[in-house]
Amino acid sequence: METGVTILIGLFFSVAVYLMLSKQLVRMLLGIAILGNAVNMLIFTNGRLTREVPPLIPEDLYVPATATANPLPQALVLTAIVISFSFFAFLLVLAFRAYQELGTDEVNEMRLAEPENDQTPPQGY
Amino acid sequence: MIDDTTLYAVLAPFAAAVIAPFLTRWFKHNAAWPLAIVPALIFLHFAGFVEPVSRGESFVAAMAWAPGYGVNFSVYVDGLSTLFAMLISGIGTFIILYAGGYLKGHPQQGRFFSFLFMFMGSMLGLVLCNNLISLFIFWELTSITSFLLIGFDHLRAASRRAALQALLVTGGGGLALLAGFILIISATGEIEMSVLLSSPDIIKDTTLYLPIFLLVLGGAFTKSAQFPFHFWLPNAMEAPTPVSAYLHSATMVKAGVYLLMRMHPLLGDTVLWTTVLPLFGGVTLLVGTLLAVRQTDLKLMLAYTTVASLGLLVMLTGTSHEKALEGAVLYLLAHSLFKGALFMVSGTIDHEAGTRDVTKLGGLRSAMPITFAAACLAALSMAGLPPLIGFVAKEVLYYGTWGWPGFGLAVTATAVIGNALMLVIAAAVAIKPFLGPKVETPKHAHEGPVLLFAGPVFLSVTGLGLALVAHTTGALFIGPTLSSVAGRIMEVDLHLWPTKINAPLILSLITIGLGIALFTQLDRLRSLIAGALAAIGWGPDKGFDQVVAGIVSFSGWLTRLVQNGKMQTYMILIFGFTAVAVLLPGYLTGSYPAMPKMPEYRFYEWGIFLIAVLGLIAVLVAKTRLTAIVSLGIQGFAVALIFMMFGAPDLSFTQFMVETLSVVILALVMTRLNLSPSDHRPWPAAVLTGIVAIAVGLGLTLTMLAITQQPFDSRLSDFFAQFSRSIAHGRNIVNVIIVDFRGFDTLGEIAVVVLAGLCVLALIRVRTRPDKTAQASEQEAMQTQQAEAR
Amino acid sequence: MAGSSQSVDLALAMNVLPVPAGDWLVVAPSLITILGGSLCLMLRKNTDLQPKLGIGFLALLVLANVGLLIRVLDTGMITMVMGSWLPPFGIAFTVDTLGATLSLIGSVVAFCAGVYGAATVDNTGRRYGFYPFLLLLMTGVCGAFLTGDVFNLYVWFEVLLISSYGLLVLGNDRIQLDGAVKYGVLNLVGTNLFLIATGLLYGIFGTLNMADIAMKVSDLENPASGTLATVAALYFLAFAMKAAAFPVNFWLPASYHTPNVVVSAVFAGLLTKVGVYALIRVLVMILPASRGYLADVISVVAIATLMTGAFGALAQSEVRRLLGYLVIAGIGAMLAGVAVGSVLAMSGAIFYAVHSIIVMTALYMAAGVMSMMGGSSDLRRLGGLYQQNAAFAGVFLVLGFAVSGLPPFSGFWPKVILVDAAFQDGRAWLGAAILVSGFLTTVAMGRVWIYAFWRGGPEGTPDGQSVSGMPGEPVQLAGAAMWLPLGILTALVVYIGLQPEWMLELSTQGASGVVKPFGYLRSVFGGEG
Amino acid sequence: MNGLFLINILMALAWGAVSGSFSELNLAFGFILGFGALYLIREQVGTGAYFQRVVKGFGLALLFVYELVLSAWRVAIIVLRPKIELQPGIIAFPLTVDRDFEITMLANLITLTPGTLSVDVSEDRKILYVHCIDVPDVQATIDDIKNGFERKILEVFR
Amino acid sequence: MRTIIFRTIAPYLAALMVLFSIFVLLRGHNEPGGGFIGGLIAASALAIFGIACGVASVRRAMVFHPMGVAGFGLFIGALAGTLSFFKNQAFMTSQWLIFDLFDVEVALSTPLVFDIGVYLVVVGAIGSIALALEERETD
Amino acid sequence: MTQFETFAVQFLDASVHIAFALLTISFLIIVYRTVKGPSLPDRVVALDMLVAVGIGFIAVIGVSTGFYLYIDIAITLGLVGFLATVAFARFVLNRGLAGDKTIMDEVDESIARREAGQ
Amino acid sequence: MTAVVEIVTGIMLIIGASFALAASIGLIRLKDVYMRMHAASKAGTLGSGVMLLALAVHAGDLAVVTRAVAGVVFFLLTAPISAHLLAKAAYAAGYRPCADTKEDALAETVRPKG
Ligand code: NA
Ligand code: NA
Repeated sequence: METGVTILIGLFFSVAVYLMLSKQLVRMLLGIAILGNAVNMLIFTNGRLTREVPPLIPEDLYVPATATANPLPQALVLTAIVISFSFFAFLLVLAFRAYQELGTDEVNEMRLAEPENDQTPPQGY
Repeated sequence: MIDDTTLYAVLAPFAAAVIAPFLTRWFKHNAAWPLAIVPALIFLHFAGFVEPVSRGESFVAAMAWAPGYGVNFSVYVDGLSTLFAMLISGIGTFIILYAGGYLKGHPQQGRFFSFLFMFMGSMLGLVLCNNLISLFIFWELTSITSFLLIGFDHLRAASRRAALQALLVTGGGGLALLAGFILIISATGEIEMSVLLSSPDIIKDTTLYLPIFLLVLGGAFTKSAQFPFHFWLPNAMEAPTPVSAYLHSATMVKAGVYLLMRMHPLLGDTVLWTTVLPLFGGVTLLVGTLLAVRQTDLKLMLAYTTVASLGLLVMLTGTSHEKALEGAVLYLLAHSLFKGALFMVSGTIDHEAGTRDVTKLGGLRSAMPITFAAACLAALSMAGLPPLIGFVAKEVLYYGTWGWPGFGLAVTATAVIGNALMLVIAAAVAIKPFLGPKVETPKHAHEGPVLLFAGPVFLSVTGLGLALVAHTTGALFIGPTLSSVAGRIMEVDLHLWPTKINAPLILSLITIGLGIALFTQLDRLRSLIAGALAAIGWGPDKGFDQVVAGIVSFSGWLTRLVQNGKMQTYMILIFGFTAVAVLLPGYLTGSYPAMPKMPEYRFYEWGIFLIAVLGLIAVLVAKTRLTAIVSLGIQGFAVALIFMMFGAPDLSFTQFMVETLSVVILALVMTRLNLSPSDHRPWPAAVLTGIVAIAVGLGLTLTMLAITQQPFDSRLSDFFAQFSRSIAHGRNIVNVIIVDFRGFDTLGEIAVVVLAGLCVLALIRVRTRPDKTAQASEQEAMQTQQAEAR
Repeated sequence: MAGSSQSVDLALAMNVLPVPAGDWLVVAPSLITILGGSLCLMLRKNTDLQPKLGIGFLALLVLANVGLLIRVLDTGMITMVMGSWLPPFGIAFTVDTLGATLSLIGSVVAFCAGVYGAATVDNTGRRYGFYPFLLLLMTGVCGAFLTGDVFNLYVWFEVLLISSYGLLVLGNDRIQLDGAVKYGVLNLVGTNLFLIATGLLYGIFGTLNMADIAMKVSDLENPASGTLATVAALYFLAFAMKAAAFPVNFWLPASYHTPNVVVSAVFAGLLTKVGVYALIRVLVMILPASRGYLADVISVVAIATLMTGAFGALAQSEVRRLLGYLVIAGIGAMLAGVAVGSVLAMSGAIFYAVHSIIVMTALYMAAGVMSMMGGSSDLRRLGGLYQQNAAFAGVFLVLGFAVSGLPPFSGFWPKVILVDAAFQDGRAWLGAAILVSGFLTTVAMGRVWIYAFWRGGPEGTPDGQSVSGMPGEPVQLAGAAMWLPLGILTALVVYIGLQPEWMLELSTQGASGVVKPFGYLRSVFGGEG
Repeated sequence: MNGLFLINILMALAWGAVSGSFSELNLAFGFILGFGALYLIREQVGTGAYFQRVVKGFGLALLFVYELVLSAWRVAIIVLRPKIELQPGIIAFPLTVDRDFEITMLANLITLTPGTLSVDVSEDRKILYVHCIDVPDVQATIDDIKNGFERKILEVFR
Repeated sequence: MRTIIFRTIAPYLAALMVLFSIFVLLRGHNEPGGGFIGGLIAASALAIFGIACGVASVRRAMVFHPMGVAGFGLFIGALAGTLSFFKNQAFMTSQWLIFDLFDVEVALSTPLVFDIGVYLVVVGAIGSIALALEERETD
Repeated sequence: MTQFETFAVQFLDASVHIAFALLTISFLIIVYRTVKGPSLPDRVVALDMLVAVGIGFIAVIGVSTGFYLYIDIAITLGLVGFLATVAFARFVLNRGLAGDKTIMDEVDESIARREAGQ
Repeated sequence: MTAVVEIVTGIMLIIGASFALAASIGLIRLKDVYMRMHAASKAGTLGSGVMLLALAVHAGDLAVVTRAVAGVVFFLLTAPISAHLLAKAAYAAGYRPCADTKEDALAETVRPKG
């Protein structure tokens, strides 16, 4: 059951990483978004997969009637989704502002904090 | 006999350091008088030990400091430490007075006093501490305080350089010493010097003797300015003369010698010891004297002879030969007295005549008779002429070197040449400025105030007095000290006048003859050496600058190499390491998963996977923003459907929402931020990054396969399923986990959401260029609110 | 309808014993900061109230942590499982000496930053959430130090990360945005690696409680095997990034010098240390076998970090960037402790962490004062500070010697302990590296001192003359708000240096707590531990 | 009238809250109760018209659905034809209705009816621009709409 | 986007979505849904409202600044967990008040309050982001 | 179980599969359109369609599994799908009015095609 | 009874899916974006609506039915809006309909940029 999803997750990771290795901030962000999904699916799959049956307790019972999908990873992923979404939103706006102020979305060209022609340290006493 | 007062005696100078500035503010330079009482009392305190110590007793007092790491503040009072303590406090007394006169009216005289006192306390601690770690702490404190004192005249680059140089050389040596001590501690399990000394072979027996020996030597040689670390000492003459007199002749530079003498029973008397020490000591002696001859500045001449004397001391200590050691102890005492005096004299001359250049000085004897007298006595002692302690010392040390079965001859020869040159310098320093015709000096010279000549007079007279009562000196000071150096009780029988014609006497006569001969040729000798040095053109001092400059520019190069400011490099490295982290351990432990069997999915599930893949590819090849955004949405939807497929309605619910909102926010943001049609990746970069990306994906897939092929422990989830409704009153187990079972995660998570919102607000609103519309509309909203309020 | 009608034995699922009120000190730090932070956020328009509120809550936080540490010291480790669910089912906060100590020191630093910020953060900064960010940053920091649940640890990491983003971009200068981009992306990668590792760990053991995992690991016949080794490697990488260890330290020098100096101060003090803490907690306590498996790697990384840090510092002419590299060097020293892994080594690492938290924060604050007095933070343009204000110069000198590990200041003791531990473990090179790095640091700080303080004025000032401020004309600082925190921290540096015993006890206790976690397990599971 | 509608919903919610069950049934019940409550105070609120409008509105809705089905069917037929022969066009439809609400209603209905799709309303609200997927005769289409939806809307809202 | 058609209908859609979001929030404990999802739906409603009728009107409608709402949500979320202190239980131990009203069982509980806190946080924060971006758009 | 009932069951099962098939095909077609474009509005329309099909998918899954709770997800998807379309429309409008490069290129292309009589 | 429900459900599903497919095909085959909108906004909406109702029918639970109806109503409300917004935006941005479009009343009111 897990095998196929696992391979798919691997693909997600590869694509995410490849995008994040781009010079362009925008592509990095796309990569980050995909990375988030990949990680979420990884956690989800590590809790093992059960087809279809959601972890809900029927009206008339106190415990699930049948074996349900593993609820814990779902809760964890839920948390992770919301967190990664928040970060994604922040980074997106950050990228936009950086682009506005620095006039480039090429990360290698963002050299204010570490200037290209960095002064050599002073000598003498 | 001993109690905590000894401990407080060590700490007293620090207290004095605190009050010194205030006293100086009130009494100006006369604060020297009350302040001098402190070292005087300390001197008296240790004087009280002389008699019992001379009976071979030794004392230990301790108070817990960091018992958790076996560190105590403990003192070990025996002959050696008593002698040093008395030198430090005794000479210290007169240095304080001298400083009072020398820096009269200086705006920061108070600060100077407290630095001096801090040093005094550190030095006392150094020579008295019984605990290796606390000994080291005081050792480093002397380096720190001397850093402050050398740099006292901080506006001059030369002072700054000298100070930093001293700090780095002695501090660097200090680190070696620390390593050595730690090795001793971990090798022997002992941390108290007295305990170690009680079983002298404890270190020699360990395999770590060699590293320990070398590291301790590193500490001692740098501190005591042994060649090739000698250069910092003459430069330290940038400091005000009281400092030179105190630190760089009488006390601090002797710390290394003290250490060697202290550890002689533990490390000494081995082939290594008796080869290395005499060698370095001898070289230092010759280099020091020769360089001294070349100088014309009084202080520098004295400084180089100090280097030489330290060399002599190390050489003698290196022989491990009783008589030579006795000579070393005697010479140590003598040197502290005459060198201290001479430094103060040179300072006085400088202070009164306005120059220290020997060639510009002459005929001051009438102007400064008392100083002249003191100078003469000190110089005679330095020259090793009777009836002064210097003479006694020379006799004994010749006796020792001559009788040493080791490289006796070589050492003796070195000593003779060295002493002869010492005589030359002594003459040049003490005779030249005072005798002969009067030379016009920048300032009109006359006798300085009592504060200035008290010190020299007392020290030189002491040098005479100790010689006259040579026997007592031997019994009270030299004997006990020698005992602690040799590591067993030694009787010493000193007399001023040689009883019979023997080798030492002859050697002394040779020394004197040679000395006089050289003095007549002084100028030629000077130009000769100068020429030689010019021919060499390089010295450790220049080397120091080159090393510092080298380190700095190397670090610049290195840093620009590893921190090249290119984000992409950073990312490639990080994911490269990620790939290693996920692939390598599995490989090394041979725990790759078994070949999985073909999973059984329904066709529409395959369809969903296919959509996900297509979405990914679409993002990868997207040429325009919107294509990218929409494709991103597609893979997100596919993920949501996968969640649904495997029974996670809440997840797919949230995923749908989040994906759409991400897409919306992207659309809102990307209106300005453009996506360049292709990410310009030259093919090598594309290949490299591609490999990294695939490696990461592959590694994680393998790891997950290996994990998911193992049985799963679902005890948590079972628990949640069991109690979700019966106790937590919720049928949606996931939601119950979120708000109850693991509600705390959620609390943190909503904090993240809030913060993200605030971050974005700050990002958009706080503008270098204020954003009209935003402010406007918010004001509008606020105004309407106020309106509603009314 | 809701299941209230069915009766179950609560004792099967929950801790039914009454919880002593004192145990609530365990959550007090998180609660105080969250409530305080949200309150400040609600009132963020009232810029005058912000500092009062913020500092007030930070003071409360310090008190709470003091109480917590005291309680831990006299009743032993405390565990509170949120929602009263039995461990390992609920989220457990398990407080040992290590956690409590770091939490306390961290909150002290944060308090100082709060006070310092009152002077240096303008109204815009307050309006856009300096104090909420600071308080919630502490939520993350304290939560990370106190939690006993791996996933919960991840959550706190995210909390402190996002608040650090906020603090970083608060000024919105161009350089800050540049720094924030790198800091942001690289750190996000770091936390994602952390999350991946946690997901895999969950996949292996099906549990998230640290004590539970530790037990299951110790039950394995081959505890360093395959997937677990991978997980450990991922954790190491993730936390090494958080801690800014070479060669994944890039984000730190790229960003730490860009924000408001008080922010840099907090970052330098806290963020990297949380990474080190996590490394200790996870690798040393939970996955000891894997730590041994990685020990050589870790010590190589430690040596490299010590060196890059020290050399990097030497390469800088901008004081704040220089300090950034010193932070890295310090991390190297702590990693050395992790590499050795003995009780002595861990105590050294913990002690060093405390020292580094205090001294780096203080140094950044001092750097702020320097640039205020000298009008620049570039060694070329600085000078004459010693004449301007001798007292401040003294403070800086003390901090400089402390960070170089010279006695008698706080940095000396952990250095000695770490070197000792390294030698005892037969890792002479590690010990040597610590000493050499300390020496290079001395060089770097010495240079700062002679340029900025002793030299009469900026580069090119004629020898023997002074440009700015004649002797005896001290320049006043911006009042107590800047002096007080600097004073407190410097006093701590000196006090710890002169009275190290209590810190030694704390760090030794903390160290044995993680190296031999029986007490920890017992605290979580009661007798069976 | 929007106000009334929202109030009605709010009452429904209030009911749901007190009755502790938000099952649709319960909410609908709450809505009806709210409706009755509003009816009682109709003088004070003064919108007697609201109620029969609601009734007529339902009629409109039915028509709406019917038209939707029809148009969907047409589209399906069109796109499934082997060869697509169409004369699309954007026509200007002169509006009689002038209230925002009515214009909106009309525009939406037009969009959901066969072959037409509202593109834009002119600034002066006199003209509605409609895209037709197949418009051999412009005027015919216009009349079609005029006699169809526009009149229905006028009936409902006037 | 200044178009009559959209502007006229958007408020109703927004109202409907808010209604639905509250519904999703309140049933979350028993069916899929809960604070996040509800909050996200409400936030989308705000976004639509903002796009159609302008941000200023949304701010007027909300009265409080979205971030203030979010802060309040966080505040009550944390506060909900402290109730158990007075019953000598651990932090976040759920407290239930279940009573009958017109023989309908009403269950008030701290988890519910907490979930409402979550809802407010998400509405406030995400809404604030959307509105802020929306405003920037118009420059 | 009567023959009619068994037939009904099989019929439903079959129609579920047919529906899945049809939807999957539509999905692929939409993805194709999304990637191919050629213009931004085309892609947005595609996304709108994608949401509709997604809703259908959910409905079918709901039927096939008998978990009706999926209906809420479907509704929500409808809500946010609308939001997305609105946002994109807005994107197209603003960018178009702002004379954005990529959009202008597409516009010129569309004009060119119109003049070329395609 | 259930049997009838199942058959009805099946039929509705197929109808809905077919409408969706038709709309998708329209997306490919129709010439310009404006015509494609016709397909999406009509067939698409109806398709998803019908399938949603199918689910409701199959559930046979009033709660589900009401929700489904609510959902469908919402789609019916939103579909024309999104179509309108998109068409307006596209035209205002300057996208021109295909050449077959003889009549273009908007041409003179909106001038293409570029
Ligand atoms: Na996501
Ligand atoms: Na959660």
